[in-house]
Amino acid sequence: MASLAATFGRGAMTNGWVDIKNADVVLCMGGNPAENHPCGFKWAIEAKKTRNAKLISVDPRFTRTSAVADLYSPIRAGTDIAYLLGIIRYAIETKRFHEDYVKLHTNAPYVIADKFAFDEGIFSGFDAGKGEYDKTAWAYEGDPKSKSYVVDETLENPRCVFQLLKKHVDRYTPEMVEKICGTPKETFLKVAEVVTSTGNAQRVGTILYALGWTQHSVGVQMIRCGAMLQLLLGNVGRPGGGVNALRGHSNIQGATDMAGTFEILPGYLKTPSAPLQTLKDYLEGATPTTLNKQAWASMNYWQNYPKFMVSLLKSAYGKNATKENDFGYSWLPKVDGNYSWMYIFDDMYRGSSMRAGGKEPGPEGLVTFGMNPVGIGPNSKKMISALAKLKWLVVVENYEIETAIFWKAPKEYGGPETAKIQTEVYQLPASGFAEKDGTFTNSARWLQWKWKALDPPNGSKTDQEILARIFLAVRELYKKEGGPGAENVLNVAWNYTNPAAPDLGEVLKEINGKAITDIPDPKDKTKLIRAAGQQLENFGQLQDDGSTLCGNWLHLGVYTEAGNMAQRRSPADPTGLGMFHQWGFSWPANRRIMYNRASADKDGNPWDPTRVGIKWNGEKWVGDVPDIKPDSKPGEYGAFIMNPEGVGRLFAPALNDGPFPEHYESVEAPVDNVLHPKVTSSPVTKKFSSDKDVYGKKEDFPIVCTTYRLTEHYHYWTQHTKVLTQLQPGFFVEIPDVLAQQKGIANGSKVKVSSARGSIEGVAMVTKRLRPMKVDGKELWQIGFPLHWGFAGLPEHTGPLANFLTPSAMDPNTWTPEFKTFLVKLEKA
Amino acid sequence: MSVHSLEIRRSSASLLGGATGMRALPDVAKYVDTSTCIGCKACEVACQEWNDLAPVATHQVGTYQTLPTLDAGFWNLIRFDEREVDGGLKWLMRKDQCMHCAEPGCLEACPAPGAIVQYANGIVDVNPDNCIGCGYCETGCPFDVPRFSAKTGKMAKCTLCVDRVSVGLEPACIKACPTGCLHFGTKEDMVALGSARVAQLKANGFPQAALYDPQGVGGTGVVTVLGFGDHPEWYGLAANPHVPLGVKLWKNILRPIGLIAIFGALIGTVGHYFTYGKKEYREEA
Amino acid sequence: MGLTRRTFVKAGTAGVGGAVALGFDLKEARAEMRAFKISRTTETRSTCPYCAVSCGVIIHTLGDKAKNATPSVVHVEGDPDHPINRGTLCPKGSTLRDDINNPNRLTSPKVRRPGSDKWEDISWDAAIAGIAKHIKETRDKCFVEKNAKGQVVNRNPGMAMIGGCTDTNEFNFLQWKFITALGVPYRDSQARV
Amino acid sequence: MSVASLDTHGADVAVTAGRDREDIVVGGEIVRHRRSSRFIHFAVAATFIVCLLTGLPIWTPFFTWMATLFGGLSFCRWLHPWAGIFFAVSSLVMFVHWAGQMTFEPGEKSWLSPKRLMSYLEYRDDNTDVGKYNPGQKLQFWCAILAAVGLLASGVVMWFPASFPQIVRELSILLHSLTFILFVMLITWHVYLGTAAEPGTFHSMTRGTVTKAWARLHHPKWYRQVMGLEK
Repeated sequence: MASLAATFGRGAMTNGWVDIKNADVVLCMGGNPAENHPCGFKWAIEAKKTRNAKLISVDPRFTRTSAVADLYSPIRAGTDIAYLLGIIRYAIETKRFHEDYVKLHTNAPYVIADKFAFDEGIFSGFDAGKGEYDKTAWAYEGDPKSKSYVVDETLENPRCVFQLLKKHVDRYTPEMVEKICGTPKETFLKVAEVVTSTGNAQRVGTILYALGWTQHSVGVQMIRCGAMLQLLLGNVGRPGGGVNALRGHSNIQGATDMAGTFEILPGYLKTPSAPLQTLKDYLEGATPTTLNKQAWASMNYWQNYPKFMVSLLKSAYGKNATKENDFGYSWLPKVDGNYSWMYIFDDMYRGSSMRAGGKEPGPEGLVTFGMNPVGIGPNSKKMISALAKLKWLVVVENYEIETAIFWKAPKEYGGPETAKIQTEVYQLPASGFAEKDGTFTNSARWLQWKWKALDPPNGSKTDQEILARIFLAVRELYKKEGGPGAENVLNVAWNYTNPAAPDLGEVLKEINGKAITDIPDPKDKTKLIRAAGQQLENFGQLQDDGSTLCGNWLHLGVYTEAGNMAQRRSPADPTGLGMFHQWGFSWPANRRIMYNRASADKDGNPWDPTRVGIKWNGEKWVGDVPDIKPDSKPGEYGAFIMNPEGVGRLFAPALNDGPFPEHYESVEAPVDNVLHPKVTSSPVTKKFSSDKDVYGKKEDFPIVCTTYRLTEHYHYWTQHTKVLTQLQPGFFVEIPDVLAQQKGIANGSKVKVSSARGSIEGVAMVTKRLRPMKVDGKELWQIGFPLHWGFAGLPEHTGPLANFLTPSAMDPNTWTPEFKTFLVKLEKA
Repeated sequence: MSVHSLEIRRSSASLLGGATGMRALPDVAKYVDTSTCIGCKACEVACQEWNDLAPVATHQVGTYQTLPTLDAGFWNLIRFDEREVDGGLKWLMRKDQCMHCAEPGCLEACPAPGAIVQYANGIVDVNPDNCIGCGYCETGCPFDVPRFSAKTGKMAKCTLCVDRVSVGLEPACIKACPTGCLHFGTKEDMVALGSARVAQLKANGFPQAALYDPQGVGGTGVVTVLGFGDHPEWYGLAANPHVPLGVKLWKNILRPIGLIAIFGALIGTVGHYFTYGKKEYREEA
Repeated sequence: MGLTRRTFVKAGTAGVGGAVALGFDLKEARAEMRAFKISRTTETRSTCPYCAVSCGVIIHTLGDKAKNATPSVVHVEGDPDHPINRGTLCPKGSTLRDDINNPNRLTSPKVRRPGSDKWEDISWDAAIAGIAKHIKETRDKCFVEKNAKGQVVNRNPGMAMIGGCTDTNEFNFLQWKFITALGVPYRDSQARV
Repeated sequence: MSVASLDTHGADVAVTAGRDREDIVVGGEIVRHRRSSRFIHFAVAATFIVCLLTGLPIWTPFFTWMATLFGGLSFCRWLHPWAGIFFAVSSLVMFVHWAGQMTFEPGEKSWLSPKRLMSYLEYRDDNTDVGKYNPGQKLQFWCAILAAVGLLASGVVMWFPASFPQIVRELSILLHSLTFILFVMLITWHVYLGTAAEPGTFHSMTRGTVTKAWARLHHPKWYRQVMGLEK
């Protein structure tokens, strides 16, 4: 999501599931939605049936999506950037892009300062010692007097983004794409032609992607390519367009919105880092300033950051948060460096980490709620060895999972002997979705309340009760015994009617926020915007003086005085475009298509009158909830209100691995980089150096391997459900038929797949759906296997953990592991 | 006596009977569009769930297909077929289940009165009360659908969710189908839907697309859109299915002739006795 | 007659005599049909817990929520009104009943003591107390009030917390308060992996 | 008849042994079927009748009413194949038991011509040289054995249709029917001739003996052999 945020301003699926039906072209790349999101995929089929839309599947494997696609293009795993930059080049070369849109809604006309350069696979600002870029080398050219951007509307300035992009992608000719990706040139050109057929006002195309893009060492830049392509084609903000990240868990979006990762607080506010010692420092650093004084000013919505933050602190610390004590800012834990997934387990395995130049302990205790790190994390061997170093582990789950029984993992996983593992493990029985109420946020940002159907089974408890009871018990200990930083524990507000099992409706009210004191209307002091105690209704009512409380500003509007909006269930859709404004609540502000201002031209008229996102009726914007000030005239603000410059970014100076994407090979590279052999993999990608972190070379492991989910299973959850294990009765490895023939492997026989980290065995599924690849003139093979097996499921469903073979390598922006491309060798077992 | 919405149009092994025609019902049908099927198997398990069928034993043999063929506990199976056509790869998937023929071979073959019935809306159903598990329907079916259940000693197959349909709901498989490649309605509507889809496919790279509604069995209650209509066998469908000749011969020729012959033999003995009487020893004169 | 019975049509009058002569039993033939099993279940609207499409599901529970009835889930089906799934469900969603009623569900807290090779049952109170003690001990031991540069950081690197993507927003918010209170810096979820 | 009244040589042995030997004279009668023969015959007959009565209601709804005899069609369906197995086993034993006596002798084939058969049925034939079994009876035997084989083979297929290809299933249904029809016609006449048409015959299958007069009438050559009048 980092790439979408860097490009558009927010990191989430831009459009909605039903909206896919409005597309003329649906590009499925980096995802296999038919397999993983069948019920959402129906809207792609709907577009096919009702609008004759073209469905394109670009995938290393011929998948279930490919089976119903109009066009299938093979691609070598991990080379999507070359492919997409090839399409961008094709669009520019053939002028098949939406020029009016590009000039109006993107930073294509913006001039970049001359510090930016690119040479031999390295952007300017690279610090080889640290392995990092100095991003200030990629800044916009600023007019020092007016403090504004330098813009060339003709797109002809050689330093403008458009010309730089043109130059950057010039190397990605169809021949080069074939050389890198192994895709036959004719197939690539057919795909490019259909995709760019939407580069105009009349037609719209969408991109559906998922973890097939995310989980690479260059995953963020892959998604960036998709986002850039969509900007170039003018498809962002329009019904039927967008870059649609299809998320894999029922509430992965909600958990992220609610600070599911270390680097953010609820509502994508930044986790304070150690140098930001006061709230003032923090807010200054976090609130972007507007540089733009052009006709197209930006709303720069993030300028409201202090309101969001102070209201959050009021929610966190309640009465204890006062203006005098910076609203409790100092109690918030501050970070030094990286505490994400790979570091959790690396520091756990090492027992310590270096932070701000000092050695600090690593985790000796782990609490996991509904998550199975042994299955999920790459390099299972390291995972298990890391867990074995813990003093204590708490697993809250509905089923017994691999993590809970890591201490009796099969020998081949390389953990210490059971008797030597000193970890105390608690396994607490939790409750399923049907046994509790509350909201999930779907991929399209819809918050929907679900009602409880029955009580948890005897002996188990709801997760919120388990969490609350642990919290209260710890708090009680601090009350009684005190301890370092005891006030941080005691000051957190936990004012629920039933603190031991908070009512989720009450929590949702807190998330939405309310007025603590009366809030007078600044325009008319005799009136109140909100009276004390009233639920807030919109962002505009938030204050930065501590008079409002809000658990997550993004969700503002979900629980107002009118009630719980997430419970709304009206199937009415007057737009006919599948927006359903009266169904649940969609953040932000019940907006169904983000950046919808871009669906209209400079005068506020929709690019396509049959697919109106919003339009200007002379007084205000109508249609979807406008993603702009509702009464701001066309021309007043830019369409991308979260970006300070107000436009979508073709050139994004925000990411850690370059303002433009560039093709790099995976960390375990099957070939040298054709473009710049000296810089094969991304220069800023992260690897680890413990004894368990081993990486394979192409000479020893010549086959490219990828991992994926199956539609019959859900992660490591359904391995306990017999009716589903019946549908996919055993772990298998998909092998191209020609390769199988060469190796004498028969369909249904046993094979062994090994990476530098270990080997696993499975049943060979010999198929034509994987084909031989010609990469840079050489033959290259790809195989793959699904990830739903493990050692904790039903006896008939036990099998190897797919992640036994995956490497500890990751993207430098999101620190997401590279599950999708690694090297193996294949043998008969 | 209960009054139900569904009369019986035909009943197996019944000399008499049939719908009164008092209430006219349109035929219903399932629509299966193989060109938009993703083989997700939602229909497979939706069927099992609705009908409370226990999971069956399966084995990984190197295919996505759950089972080689239908099973007494698995009435709905997606068949997968990988095939190269004109240099391009096709992964064909088709939902296999009872076709609910207008002229059902199973019903023809069934010797148990009322064990297989065809309701007034065209649904062909096995009535376990009357089924004797003889397996004749297995031979009678041109689509190899009915299966003998060792657990019940009866035959089992798709009921077209007659319990749902009779209260106004679509079958479970249809409802589940994520992509909408399955649809349910009157046969007339499904044929219209299918024809429109076939026309669309023909205009979009599938010149051989066709609607599979074989007339050899009087049409089926499952209307299937095939991208490669000239090759139904690629989808595991018979090119020209009909009630098996053997069953027809048995039922329509051999059985009546046999009855006449047996009674003829009986009558013959009586005639013989009347004519010639006993052959017995008489005292020699 | 039960609602589930279905009446065969009476034989036409013609030929009845002949049939009687042959010994046919002309009592009404009936077909016993399966009951429509969800005609009086209680319906609860929910959301599928698997992927992020958020299919609406209707959970059918036995009983009418009367005081004396314990509900159990007999069927789960797609919510036909839900704009996204419109009643459809994938194979996982279609089998949610078997997730809810799964015999492998955990139903009692367990602990595995250091070095042990087996689980022991433990009461909820003992489990919560044990966990709280661990958390406190670890936090007290590992708490970093100031980093090496002397900046106030108030963090507890001795502990990590993961998960939440399969649970509600409200749970996740409570979880954020939890880690904020305890100063846990090591925090991640499925959003990353 | 009392034992005391027996006077013929060996008769006491035959009687005390339950008429265990054939082709001997016991008083005024001749033992035609020893006990095992009768036992086997009726084993075949009984299993056949069970098959018949359980099969007919399955075969055609015309006979559905018959199922009541066995408690319903489902039970018929269950019983029929097992009865069939017993029928087939009995027939096998019968084959072993009688095959030796049932070989056609030279010249017997002409007996089977329609003309001679008709004259046989019209009680006009010259049966001077008919031995213990006339060629019609021998034919009956072989037909019964053939029928048993045919019914068994097709029956097994019909019992386990899932294990056989479609064409075999269809052929089996036809073969089972056809064999049954022909066989049941044959059996109808067999029973008729053995009871109503030829008094005394049935007694040979129950008590084992026939009168000398019966023997002389129906099987003169055998009579002469038994009486020692001809070698």
